[in-house]
Amino acid sequence: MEFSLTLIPFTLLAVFILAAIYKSLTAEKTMQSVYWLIFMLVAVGFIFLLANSEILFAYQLMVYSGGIAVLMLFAGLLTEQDELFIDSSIVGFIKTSKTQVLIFIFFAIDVLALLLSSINGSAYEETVLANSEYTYTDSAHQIKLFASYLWNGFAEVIILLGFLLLTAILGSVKLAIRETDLEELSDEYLARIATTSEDISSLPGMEDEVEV
Amino acid sequence: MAETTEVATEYFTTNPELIIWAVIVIAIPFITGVILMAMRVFEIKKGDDYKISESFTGLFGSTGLALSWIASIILAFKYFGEYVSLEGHGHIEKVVGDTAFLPMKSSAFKWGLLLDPLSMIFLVALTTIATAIHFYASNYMHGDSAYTRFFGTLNFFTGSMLLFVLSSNMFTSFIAWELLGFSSYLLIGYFWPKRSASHAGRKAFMYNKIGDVSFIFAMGFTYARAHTFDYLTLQYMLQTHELTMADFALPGLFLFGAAVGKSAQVPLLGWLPEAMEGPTPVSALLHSSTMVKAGLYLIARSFFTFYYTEGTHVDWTASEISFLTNGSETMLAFMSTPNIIAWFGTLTALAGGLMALTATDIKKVLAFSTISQLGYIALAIGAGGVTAGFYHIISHATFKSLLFLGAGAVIHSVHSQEMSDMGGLRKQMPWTFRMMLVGTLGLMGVPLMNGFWSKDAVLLAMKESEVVVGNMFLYWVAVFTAGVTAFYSTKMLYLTFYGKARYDDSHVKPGPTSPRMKGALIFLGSLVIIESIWFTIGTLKNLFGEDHSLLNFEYALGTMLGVHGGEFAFVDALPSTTAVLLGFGFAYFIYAKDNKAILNSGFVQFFANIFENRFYLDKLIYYISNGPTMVIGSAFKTFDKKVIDELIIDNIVTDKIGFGSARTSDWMDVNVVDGTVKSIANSVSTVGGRLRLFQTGLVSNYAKYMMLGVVVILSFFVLENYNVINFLN
Amino acid sequence: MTNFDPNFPFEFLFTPLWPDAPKWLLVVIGTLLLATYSLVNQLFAPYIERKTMGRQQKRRGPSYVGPFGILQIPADTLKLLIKADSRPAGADRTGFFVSVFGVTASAIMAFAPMPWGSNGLTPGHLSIGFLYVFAVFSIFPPMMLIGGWSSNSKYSLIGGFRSAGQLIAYEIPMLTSVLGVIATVGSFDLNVIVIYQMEHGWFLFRYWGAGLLAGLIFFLSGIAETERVPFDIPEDEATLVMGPRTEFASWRMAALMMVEYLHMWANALLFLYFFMGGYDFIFIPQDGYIYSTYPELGTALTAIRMNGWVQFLTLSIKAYMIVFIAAWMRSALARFRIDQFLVFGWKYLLPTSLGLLMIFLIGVDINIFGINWWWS
Amino acid sequence: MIPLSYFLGLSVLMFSAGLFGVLTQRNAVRILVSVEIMLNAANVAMASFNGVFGLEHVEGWSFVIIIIAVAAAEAAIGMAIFLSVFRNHNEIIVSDLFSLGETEEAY
Repeated sequence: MEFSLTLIPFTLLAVFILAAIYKSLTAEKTMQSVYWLIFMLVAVGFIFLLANSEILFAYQLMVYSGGIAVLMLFAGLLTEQDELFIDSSIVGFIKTSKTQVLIFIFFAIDVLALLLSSINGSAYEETVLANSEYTYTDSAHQIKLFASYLWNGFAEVIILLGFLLLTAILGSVKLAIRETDLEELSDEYLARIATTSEDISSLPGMEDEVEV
Repeated sequence: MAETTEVATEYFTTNPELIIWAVIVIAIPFITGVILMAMRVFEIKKGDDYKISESFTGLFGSTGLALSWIASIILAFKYFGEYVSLEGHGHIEKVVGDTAFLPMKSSAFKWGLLLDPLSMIFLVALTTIATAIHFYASNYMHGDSAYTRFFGTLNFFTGSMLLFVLSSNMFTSFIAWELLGFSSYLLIGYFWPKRSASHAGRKAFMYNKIGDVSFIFAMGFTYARAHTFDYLTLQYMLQTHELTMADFALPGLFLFGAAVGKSAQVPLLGWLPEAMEGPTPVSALLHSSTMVKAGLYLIARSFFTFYYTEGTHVDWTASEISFLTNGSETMLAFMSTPNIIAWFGTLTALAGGLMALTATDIKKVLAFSTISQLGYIALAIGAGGVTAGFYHIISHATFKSLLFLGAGAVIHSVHSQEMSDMGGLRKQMPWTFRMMLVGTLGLMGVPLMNGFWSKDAVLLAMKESEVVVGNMFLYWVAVFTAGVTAFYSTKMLYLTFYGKARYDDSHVKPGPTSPRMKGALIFLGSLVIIESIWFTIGTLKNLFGEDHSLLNFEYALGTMLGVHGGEFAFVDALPSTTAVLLGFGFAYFIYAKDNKAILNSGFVQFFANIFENRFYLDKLIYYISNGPTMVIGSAFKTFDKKVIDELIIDNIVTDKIGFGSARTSDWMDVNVVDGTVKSIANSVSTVGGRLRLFQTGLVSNYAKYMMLGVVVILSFFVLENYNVINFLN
Repeated sequence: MTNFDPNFPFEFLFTPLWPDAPKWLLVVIGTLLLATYSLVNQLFAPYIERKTMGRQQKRRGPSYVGPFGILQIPADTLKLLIKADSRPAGADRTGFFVSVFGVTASAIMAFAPMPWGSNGLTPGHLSIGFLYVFAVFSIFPPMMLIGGWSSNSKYSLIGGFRSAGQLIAYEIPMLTSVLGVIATVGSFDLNVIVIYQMEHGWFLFRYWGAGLLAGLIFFLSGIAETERVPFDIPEDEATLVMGPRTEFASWRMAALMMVEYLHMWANALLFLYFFMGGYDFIFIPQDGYIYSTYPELGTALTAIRMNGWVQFLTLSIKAYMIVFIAAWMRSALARFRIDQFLVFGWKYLLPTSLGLLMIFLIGVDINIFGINWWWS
Repeated sequence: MIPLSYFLGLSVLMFSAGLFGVLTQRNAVRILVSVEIMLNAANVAMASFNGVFGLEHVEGWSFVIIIIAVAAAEAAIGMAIFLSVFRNHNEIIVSDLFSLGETEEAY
């Protein structure tokens, strides 16, 4: 394997991504977790650029860091609890069982081994050699191909996705604007339970129930 | 006897016009009956204020029957004019019209109407008598609370009988048969608030049901052999030797069983006297031409099934009944269907006559007389004289209806049915007396009356019969019965119309009958007289030369039915005439000369007791039906108690098996069953306790277990990829 | 269409001066030059704005420092840079730093695919140029939200929320209004779009006014994206002090101010590229009446149009005109309320832009006898 | 030229980390974050495959686009659900939401 200059940004991005994931998983606050996720998303977008897929870069930044990330920031902000009530023991790696760690390790090893053993064939080498001359400048042809591919081969999927997104938007708006008065509800519920239990105990034959 | 006519080459023809007329004849009583019943429902719903006037209802019902009568006469004229020729050996064509009962696969089940001389003659007689009875009843039932219901039911009943008479196959016959049973139940139990009336209705219904079951058996056997119910088709199959007489041994027997139920033959005659609980017009209709004649009409209709006219002797050895006879020729002949019918008929005739002797109720006398006469008819048919039987059916229908109507008139004025409450009514009710006299003479069989001629034909048929075993014995029994008939007829007439008046003068004022009832009586009486003259002339003409017109009634009947009876001779009439004179003399001696002391002798009382209890037939039936049941039941009870309970259950089962197995099962229960269950439960509990740790409700834990599975699966792939294991190949 | 080497953007600039220079060095120098130019422009944009507002609102300050008040902006910048930096207590360090960094980086990155001329005067040529700009802009709302949250101030947080909501609400009509243009041209490449307009006329004047309306929507959305008056709801100084920027001081404030003008500048350039022919100095289309009638005039015009320097200057002047209009709006108009603003965005701009997209796709154009008669 | 295995290695590490996050995190929003990490790992793998296997192939991009769209829907619904849950239970820590299991057997 030859050394290539593009390996430098790739390595930097990979390290940054992994660091961001680490920070995201171990952050003290939900918001921190989310903004580290956003940095990771942007970095993944640049990974796409390195992987010769600038259109994915655009989509990644537009949809992921522009849309999803904002949504998750909102979620984090709106559901953030008062720090007094947060059980400090459940933050971070505390309560992580050995099983989980073992699963994680085994999974990583498994997948890596599987991937490496799968791509260790001649087809991979040939493909890499065939594409080694390519320079990252323009993929207009590929994007046109992509557009036709999407609309000819995946039209149903795209329409389905459109409906899915529409449903998701409408459903989430409906869910989000629904107001629930928790205290009133619970009072009513408790009152109902109380009356029901009274009714049951006052029924004939319920008092002298014999334990078998 | 036993001259045969040619077999018709075309066994039936069709004529829609006649069939439509026949449908009209049947439909008018049905429709009027249903309308009247609907009116009754309307009355019940609206209350007494909306009661429909009797004059309208009576007129409506009677007019319906009258229209049917007129239509039937038109139909008969059309039929006889077109299809019946009495010239030479005679030529008869039969008209059939049928349609599918329901749109179903089998073509055997269909509505069918059959017009032949048998049904035509009976139809005319039936409608004539029924119309007279209707007009009579419209006056007789005056003041009844359910006047409308009465006429509705009566019309319905008559319609059912008309359908039965005209039906062309056993299936339609059966429907009409059941309708008859149902409507007769309604009529007999007409005064249902009276306990005895409702009981009588139930009894009649139940006795008839035995006949119905027999009919169903007959139908089943017939269908199994021929796959059809058509009388004519069956006859045709017999003629073409597709079927043999032996095939009809069982169906014939079962058909006669059906007739036994309906026509009150020997074992099942108990219901008929009870049926007197119904209103008198009903009794008149029931006993003269409708209900009880239906069974015998069925026999006459399916006569070919057990007595084909081709030969006098039918080989029964191939039939199902042959195994009963153990190969004996005599037994075989004795067990043959005609023989059975003849014997039962004779027994019925004798028993009915004897029972009538002791009856004190005027209607009961007539009822037993009916049984006796039905026995005569069955006797004749069994002996092979279907002509004679049918002859007697006609004459009996006429005079018996006349007698009943007269008796009804008497009851109507005396308000009692007991003859002990009558007497001396000759002055008060002259026309009734005259008509009753005519009817009684017919019933007695006084020479030159219609009963004389027909009874003589019956006796002659029995005398000359070659299929009946011991026919001479039966002949003399029948002659004796004729004497008995004369005796009770005289007694009834005398006790009613002669002697001192025994009724209560204070509140019973017997007087002349009303014009409408009188009219009906005179109409029927003149019918009897006309018949008598007709039969006399016909028979006498037959003696001196052949006459093939309808005027020679018996011969014409024989021609039309295809079976000719024997020739009348004055010698043959002597025994019966002597018996009649003797019976009359005895009765006159006892009642008119007031020698009733003879009746008090122990000898007479012994028999009188038997007769009064109807030969204990009801009790016999009770014991046959209940007795064996009770005996078997108590035997089972004893067996159950002694053997099963005490011996088997207590000793063997409980002691040996029970306690032994209980101990075993106790051990099994504790050690094996409980142990297994407990160990399963414990293991489930243990496993559940372990698995419970997985059921935390934490999403991440579930994800963890899911991923564990993924890891295991992936590990397989990885190991396989590195050729560590080889499970895919 | 002019051929150019996408791997060597500054050929026309450097080849006459230094024929033997290594390409990579020239690329680096050219990129640095263009970046510097873009950044220096940001100093002029506020100058124009302040002069305009000073004239209109009778303010005198911007006229005193230096000739024509030209030193006012450098003085402000210097003041901001030498001020003491401060971070609120309880602020989230990472967020507080990264939000400013991310915002600035995204704003500068947006200039990469923008062409300054047809002869390869593009820092980083991308076939998805417009999408790239848009993608980079979409980093803005989460960064503002993070900045607002990490300031540990309620004003900042509310401002961040508003900013995010506003940016998302106006991204969609902005994108939709130019989709028609993109569909007509068939490329995301900004250079291709401009050259198409050279040949067929500006989109602002096409499709029976639909282009004008689409341009208006794009312009308004751009103003809203840059959070300027009348759409400066996130930094509603009457209620929120400075919105998400409240707690930022010193060099952070300077960077944010610069980002604001960079943003405005980028939007102005995009508007020009899409609707006003970009670096084209005149709106006469090459397939129009004048070109077919007077071929000599057409040849001369083409020679001027295709000159790199002309294009460069044209684009700059046009951009300043747009900036001037924006400044004019800022001084002339009042602020919207947040609900009015969002309703305006979601209920009016978005459906209208969708309808305009329909018109663009149908392609109704004044094109009789094969000649575009509009303006020529 | 970056070898494919580098991308895949990065993808595996990201995926495993996301998986680990899903397994360990208690906060619903953080679980969603971990899920997004996993999705991005898949996207990286897809995009790298697409880049390696030539100019005439865009299948990888298609999958990435679809994944991104689904992720957007998922995030929107997830946010709405979290808000609803938070309003009803005043709680977003999934380990404290025991509607699915026995309360005392949580750990």
